[in-house]
Amino acid sequence: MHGFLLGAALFLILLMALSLYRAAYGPTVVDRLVGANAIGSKTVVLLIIIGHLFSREDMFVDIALAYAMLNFIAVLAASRYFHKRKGLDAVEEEITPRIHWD
Amino acid sequence: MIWQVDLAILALVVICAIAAVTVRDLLGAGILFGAYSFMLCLLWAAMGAVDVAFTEASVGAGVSTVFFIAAVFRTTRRTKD
Amino acid sequence: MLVHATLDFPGWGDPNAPAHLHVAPEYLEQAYEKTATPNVVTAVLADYRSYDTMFETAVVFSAGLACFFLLRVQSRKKEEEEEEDRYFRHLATDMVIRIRTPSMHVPDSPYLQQLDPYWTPRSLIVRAACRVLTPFIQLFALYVVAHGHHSPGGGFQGGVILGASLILVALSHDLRTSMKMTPEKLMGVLSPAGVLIYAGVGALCVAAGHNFLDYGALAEWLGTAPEAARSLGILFVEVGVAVCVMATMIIIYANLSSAGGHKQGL
Amino acid sequence: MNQYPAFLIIAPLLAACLIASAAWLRRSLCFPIAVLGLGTSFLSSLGVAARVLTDGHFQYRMGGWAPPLGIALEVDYLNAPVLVAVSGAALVSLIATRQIIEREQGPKAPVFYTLMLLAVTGMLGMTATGDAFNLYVLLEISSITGYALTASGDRLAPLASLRYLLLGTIGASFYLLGVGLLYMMTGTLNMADLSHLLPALYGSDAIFAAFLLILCGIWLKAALFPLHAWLPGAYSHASHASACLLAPLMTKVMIYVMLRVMFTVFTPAYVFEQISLEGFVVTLASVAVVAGSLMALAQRNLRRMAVYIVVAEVGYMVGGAWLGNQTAWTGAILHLLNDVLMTLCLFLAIAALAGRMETTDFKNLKGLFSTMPFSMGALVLGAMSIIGVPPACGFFSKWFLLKGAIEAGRFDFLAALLFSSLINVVLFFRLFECALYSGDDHHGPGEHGHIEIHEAPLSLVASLWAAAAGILAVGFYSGSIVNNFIKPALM
Amino acid sequence: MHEIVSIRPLLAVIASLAVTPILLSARSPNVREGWTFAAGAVKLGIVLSMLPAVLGGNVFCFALTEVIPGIRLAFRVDAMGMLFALVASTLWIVTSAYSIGYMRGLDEHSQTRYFCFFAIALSATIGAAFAANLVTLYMFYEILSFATYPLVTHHQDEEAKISGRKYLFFIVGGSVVLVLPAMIICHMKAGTLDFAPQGFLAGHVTQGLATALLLLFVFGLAKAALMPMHSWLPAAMVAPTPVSALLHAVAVVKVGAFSVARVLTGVFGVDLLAQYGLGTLLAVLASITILVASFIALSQDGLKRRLAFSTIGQLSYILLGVALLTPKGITGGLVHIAMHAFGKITLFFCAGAIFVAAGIKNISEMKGLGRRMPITMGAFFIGSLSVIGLPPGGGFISKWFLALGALESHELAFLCVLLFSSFLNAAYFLPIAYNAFFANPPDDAKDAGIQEAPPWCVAPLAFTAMASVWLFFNPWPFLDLARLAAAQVTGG
Amino acid sequence: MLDVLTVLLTLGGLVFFAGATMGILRFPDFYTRLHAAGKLDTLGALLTMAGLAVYNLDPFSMATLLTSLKIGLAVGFIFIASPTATHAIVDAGVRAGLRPWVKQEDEQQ
Amino acid sequence: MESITGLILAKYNYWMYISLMMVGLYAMIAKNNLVKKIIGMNILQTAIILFYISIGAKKGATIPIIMHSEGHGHEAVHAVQYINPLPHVLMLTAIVVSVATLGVALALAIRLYARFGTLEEDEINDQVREAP
Amino acid sequence: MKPIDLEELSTNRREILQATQPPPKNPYVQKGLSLGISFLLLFGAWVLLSGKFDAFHLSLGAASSLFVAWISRDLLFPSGDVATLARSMAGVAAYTPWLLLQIVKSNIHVLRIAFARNPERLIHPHIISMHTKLKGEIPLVTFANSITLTPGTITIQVSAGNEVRIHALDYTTGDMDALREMESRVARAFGESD
Repeated sequence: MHGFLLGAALFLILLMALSLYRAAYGPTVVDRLVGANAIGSKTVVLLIIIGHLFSREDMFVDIALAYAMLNFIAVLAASRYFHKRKGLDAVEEEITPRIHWD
Repeated sequence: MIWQVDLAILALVVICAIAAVTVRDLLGAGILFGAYSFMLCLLWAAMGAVDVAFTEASVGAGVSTVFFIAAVFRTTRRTKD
Repeated sequence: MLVHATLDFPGWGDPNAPAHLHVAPEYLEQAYEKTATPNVVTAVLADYRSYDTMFETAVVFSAGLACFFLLRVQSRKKEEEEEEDRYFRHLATDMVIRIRTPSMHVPDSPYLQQLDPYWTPRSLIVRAACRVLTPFIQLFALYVVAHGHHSPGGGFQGGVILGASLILVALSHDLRTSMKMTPEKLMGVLSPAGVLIYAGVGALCVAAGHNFLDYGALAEWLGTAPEAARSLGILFVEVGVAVCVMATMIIIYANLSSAGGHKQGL
Repeated sequence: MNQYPAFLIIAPLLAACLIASAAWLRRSLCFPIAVLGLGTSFLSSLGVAARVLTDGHFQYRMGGWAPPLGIALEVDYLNAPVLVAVSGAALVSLIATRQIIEREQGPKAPVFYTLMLLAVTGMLGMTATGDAFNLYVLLEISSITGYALTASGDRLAPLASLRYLLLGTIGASFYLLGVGLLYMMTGTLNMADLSHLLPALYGSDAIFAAFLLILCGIWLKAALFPLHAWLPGAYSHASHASACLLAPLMTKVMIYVMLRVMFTVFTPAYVFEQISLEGFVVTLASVAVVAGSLMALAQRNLRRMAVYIVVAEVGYMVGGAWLGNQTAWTGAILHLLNDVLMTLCLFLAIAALAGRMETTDFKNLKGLFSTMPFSMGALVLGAMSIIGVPPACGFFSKWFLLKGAIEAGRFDFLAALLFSSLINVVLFFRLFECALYSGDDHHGPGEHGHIEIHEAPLSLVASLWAAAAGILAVGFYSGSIVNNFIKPALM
Repeated sequence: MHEIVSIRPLLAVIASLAVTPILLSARSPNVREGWTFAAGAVKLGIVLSMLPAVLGGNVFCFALTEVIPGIRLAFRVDAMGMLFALVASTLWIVTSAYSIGYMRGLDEHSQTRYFCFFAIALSATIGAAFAANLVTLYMFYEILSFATYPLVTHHQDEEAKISGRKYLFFIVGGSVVLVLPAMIICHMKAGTLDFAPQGFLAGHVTQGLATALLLLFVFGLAKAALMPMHSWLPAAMVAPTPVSALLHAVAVVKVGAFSVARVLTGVFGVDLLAQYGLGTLLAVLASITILVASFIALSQDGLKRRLAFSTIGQLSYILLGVALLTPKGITGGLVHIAMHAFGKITLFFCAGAIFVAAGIKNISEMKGLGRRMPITMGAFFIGSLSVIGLPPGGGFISKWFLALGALESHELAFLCVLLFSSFLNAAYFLPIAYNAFFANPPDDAKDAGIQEAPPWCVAPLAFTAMASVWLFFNPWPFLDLARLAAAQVTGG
Repeated sequence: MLDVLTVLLTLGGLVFFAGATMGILRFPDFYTRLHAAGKLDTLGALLTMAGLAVYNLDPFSMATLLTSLKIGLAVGFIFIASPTATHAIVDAGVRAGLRPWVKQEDEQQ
Repeated sequence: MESITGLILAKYNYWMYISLMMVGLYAMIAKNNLVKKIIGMNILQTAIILFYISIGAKKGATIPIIMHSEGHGHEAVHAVQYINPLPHVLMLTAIVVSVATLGVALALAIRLYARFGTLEEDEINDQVREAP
Repeated sequence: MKPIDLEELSTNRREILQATQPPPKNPYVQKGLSLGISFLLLFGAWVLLSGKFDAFHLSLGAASSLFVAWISRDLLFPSGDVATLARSMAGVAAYTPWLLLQIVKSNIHVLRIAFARNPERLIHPHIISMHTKLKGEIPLVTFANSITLTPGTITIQVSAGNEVRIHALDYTTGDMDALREMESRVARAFGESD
């Protein structure tokens, strides 16, 4: 069983690597976001598998739980970006109102 | 510690780091940085450092990526390199 | 040079590396006995090396302060009197009203909602989902703080999650809404208060006649054994850390996302 | 039980927190609390020094844990005077810059006080701690607050501050990495414990790498010459209030840390016998001294000039520490203390002058001796000390440094020191020339022409003179400082 | 010889720091100058109070704090220091009086600053005179350098600026680059820096090192204006005349010469110098300076510049005297400090008075001036006599002893130098006085209104001229002190 | 018995994960990729975690039951959060102005 | 040959931290964009965290949370069974510090952008040079 | 400055409706009830998380739950309608298995596409929009998320007038009938079917 879980973990890591390809080379930013999101969801599972591999899953579940909750904040923040800034390319320039401190 | 997992994730971490610094879009860099911290979390977990993994999880996913995106939002995505 | 030095390292994961033989065994073998805290990391963090951790909290506090200091735009007298276009939505009629007014006279009415110049609607789905999730995240954060002794986690992680949950509110609703929940003033007080709780516990120990941060001193006052007192002491300082970290994360986010204006967030 | 060491460090921290809370209630409370905090700290440091004088080295165990397990504050002959100097200088600079802070920061003044106090907390903690990792945390406190403080200045300050941040982080990371290597090889983080465990490992490359990394990190933070890139911008664009706090203290504390690492963690036996870097480092220090002086000479602005003088002074201390004999070490330590005072005096004077004019360009300084005699007087004293004129304290440390250089046979360092003294003369007399001459009319306003004395605020001038008096006092008593603190420290 | 521990040396030094009220009373010149006089009187009083004991062969000691382990800031009043202090404190009062006349006469600016630094300079001078060790000496030497800088550049014009820079470069540069290392080496070798009557370096150094140290000291103490390091002195002539007077006669150059003498006797010791033949070396250097300076002086037209080169030459007499290493020679050298002081200050006062009254700076314009300003030019004549070394000027005494010293050491070459240079001195001074009295003035209308300078100017110069003469007949305090000092340093 | 269940569930989950990744890599545009990523992943996580929860129950006790329930809680979270995140991303894509990929023939229609 | 392979395999964590560090340093030094530099700074810090955690790793050991039964009885703890907790403690602190630094750095970057309208260092330098 | 897009503004009509709803009859009771339910729910979650049943941890849990319930009283159950809440919970419980089945079924469909040799041949992305009768916020969100979870369809936007825009992967997944069924089930679960 240990071996099976290890194999599963390695397989998931392989999948993460493939998702990372999308995150790194995604033609648009939202593609990257998709990749990152996919990596995040695999991370949760992987954490629990690692917990099993250590035979201390009760300790790792908390981390996984935290991940399940927080992973989505980052994605949300990135998507919020597009609510206020249009454009997919980095050349977009919608000047923020300048604030002067002094 | 589980060295197989560890080794595999280490490779990913390095790739992710390189990707994060080379991508020509700061928002993308921020997102990749988030992914980078996911992997770090896994790495710490694989090495048995649960508390560190927890911290990395909460910080990486919860705040530092958000900070990055907020900062990019307030500045610009444009970058020359 | 680093590569060269690496050749001298003990092998990775070698149980007989010097790092594992000197202090670490003592921590592992004594921590539970002396502090009644099975999570050795927490025990070491908040008791053996609690002095470090206090300053770690202070680092967080100063970072929040630094962000506030660098970015916060505080309305000065002149600015307050300057007239500016402001948008309000009348909730009953769903009409947008433009009011030209100095900021000191911004109408504050339950029937009007102030909009930012860059206002965009929040997605209904996101908002509802976050509304349901947020309390559970917060509860989880508190759980993490309280159970730092037994499982991974502790004040810092809990504080960050707590802060993240409030950031989530800001993301899904509006910075202004979340600032109503967590007013700047309150956060500004809580952030140092966290450090104060930590240092205050330490000072209590001094008052009890022991060294700074020697929680064993609290045993008499709490009426427990020294080990339990240490465990409780750890809990107290973890609460301090959590309070400080939560407040600071919110301060940093609010300032970063609104570039100090506290009006329109991400 | 003696709780002074704890109060020494905790008082500013508590005060900082109280200010941050009180700021939302009553602004007027903030300054008194800050003074109270630093005052307590200063008094405690005096108490600590007194105890060191009677009992010698002693330890304060945080949390009651014995050192290799817990963290202990170690107070000995070396850091007791540094503690006094740091807390005293911080107190003076806080009182001095109150008006500047209130004027420049307006409603954010309490935040500024808080940051100042936290920075001081970090520096005091770094000086007192006996734990290598704890030092890193404290270093980060003072750095982060330092970044914020330097960012509050003119329009280029944020840029300078960001550069400072990036380089500072590299420095701190190097330090951390070095400590990690040490931990890996020995299994402990306590400095005293390390010094016991390290001799068995002196041949190891990893230890050597650790030493180099720690040194590089410290030098980056201390702005030794080729690594000084952040300093000029950071201190010349920062607000005067922050420059007055940071310039005298930050680099000095880092030099102290270097001494600590060289003497306590690694023993001189390792530093000077096992590895032979001293030739290189002293050359580097000589270059730093010369380059700093020359760059100072190239400036046309008083503040920028002072900043480069700081760079040169760092070279003095590093060189002195690496000459490798008792005399030179004495000189380095004494110069560290003196430099706190000298730089404090210099920057306070600059702040006083800058309060009355737009920039501190030389051309703006005309006739200042007449309009601001007290500030200029103190500036002259500071300058004398930097040049090395007895009885100002700078002379005596220079004496030891020179003597150490001769004893070590390092005539390049000797020449660099003498050269820089000469350059300092030129620097300051160029300045005094400007300030002495009223400029347009050669014979001035004459005997009965009225010259309005237009001094800086009283608190600033008073603090300035306190610093100047400190220079003289330390100068007069440098013999007893050497006898009572530095000699036992080097035993 | 008793060592009397007394605070009086310190009081003497800080007496002139009573100038602080000067700053506060900047608004009313009379009060300000009252303070100056009061401080001068107090100082002179303190110095005089120590005189009898010192003449009795006693030494006053006072130690301040320990600044470097083993080295204290300490004062030690022996005969040599007393001699110099006496000269300085006496002449300060006179110069102050003269300054008042001069400054008011020209309505100079920043007089408060002037008096302030003047007082500091005096303090430093006394301190140097009483210094018990090299560090203390160095300290006061440096303070003096910096305190005189504002005086030198008092005029604040371009010329003053340049001269000021030159002054600083030589004085401070010399002391920092040459003296400081030399001191450190001495400390390393001998372990102490306290002046000992017969020097403390003996037995600690080799000949080569001793020579190197000697050269470092002699050139480093550039105030002594030994030849290659002299060029600041003529440049410093831009200063107001009382300052020049102070510089030349009392404070700066004399401190240089005094310091050299002190170093030669207190650090090296006569025996050591004699043993390594260093005295001769120094004497040769001094002789060269004397002759060259005298020749240059001949060719100068500006009165003050001529005086300046004269000073360079005269200072070297002092050095020469000490370098002869015989009791008589040393006596002569030391007495020359006093005699030259009185003579040269008279000359400078005269130059200043002429400038105040007639606005003339150049010698060629002074023909016939003696008729309009008889007192001034008379005093000038007396001063010249003293400096040349002709009776009834006080300078004769010192020259006499110098000559005796040269004879005593069997160095006839130096005797020749003395005589020849005296001749040169006469050649560049006497024509001035002669022309002033006997040449016909150019018939320009412009100097028709010339008359004597204000009394504040004239009185001091008359006083110093008379003092010069009086010293010829009655040189007792100075001569006794010098003899005593010479006896102490030669161990006789 | 439990082990078999575990293996089956986990394998199923892994298949879905694999499908998600393939989808992310192979689908032509952002929206279609999101179909794969957002939901295949969710189901994959559900199955895998269910498998692990079952595995965890093996030496049955109160503690392991609680742990398994916690895993269930995590799944619940994922089930609320994942579609929301997917929606947020697609919203971002639309607002960013990304045009959906349309098949050639569909375009012609 | 075998020893070299062994060397590489036995210490691959250490090699990896070095390469991560180089990536971070490269980004901090060679990149022109300030936010990129900040990312590089963070990568540098994580490299060091990786190093520390690698120190703490121990073969065949479990996470440093003492396995204990309910109640207060517990069996003797054998240190060999548990991973070294100290590096974890240190790195918790280091992570906190790096977040704090990140916050301050980003705040500075925002201010710079508000002032100069760009995040490219060379463009900022140009502006500074034009109007000092 | 960009003027405000009025079209976007009107999408938030729902929020407006809520804000302008008449205040509940007895606000204190309502609030108290809402708080109580929140507290119970959270405390249950705490027990699940904590797994420790000694008095100390339970009291900590009670305090935490109370605290969270207090600070997020506006978030969880703003209405505080107990009966509706209980009914919808039961409804959701009944709805979930069906949803899971749907998810698995359609997931397999997408899986086939993903592993197909040429996925582009099999898909026909298009956007459909449908009008929904659902009124409450929670049901709407449940519906939207269910659509999203059923692969092949993603909710893009729920706009004013209950218009749901959906991105469908191909024609089979974007089947209107299936969506209608889902809608009615959601409506039933939340008691909105009439």
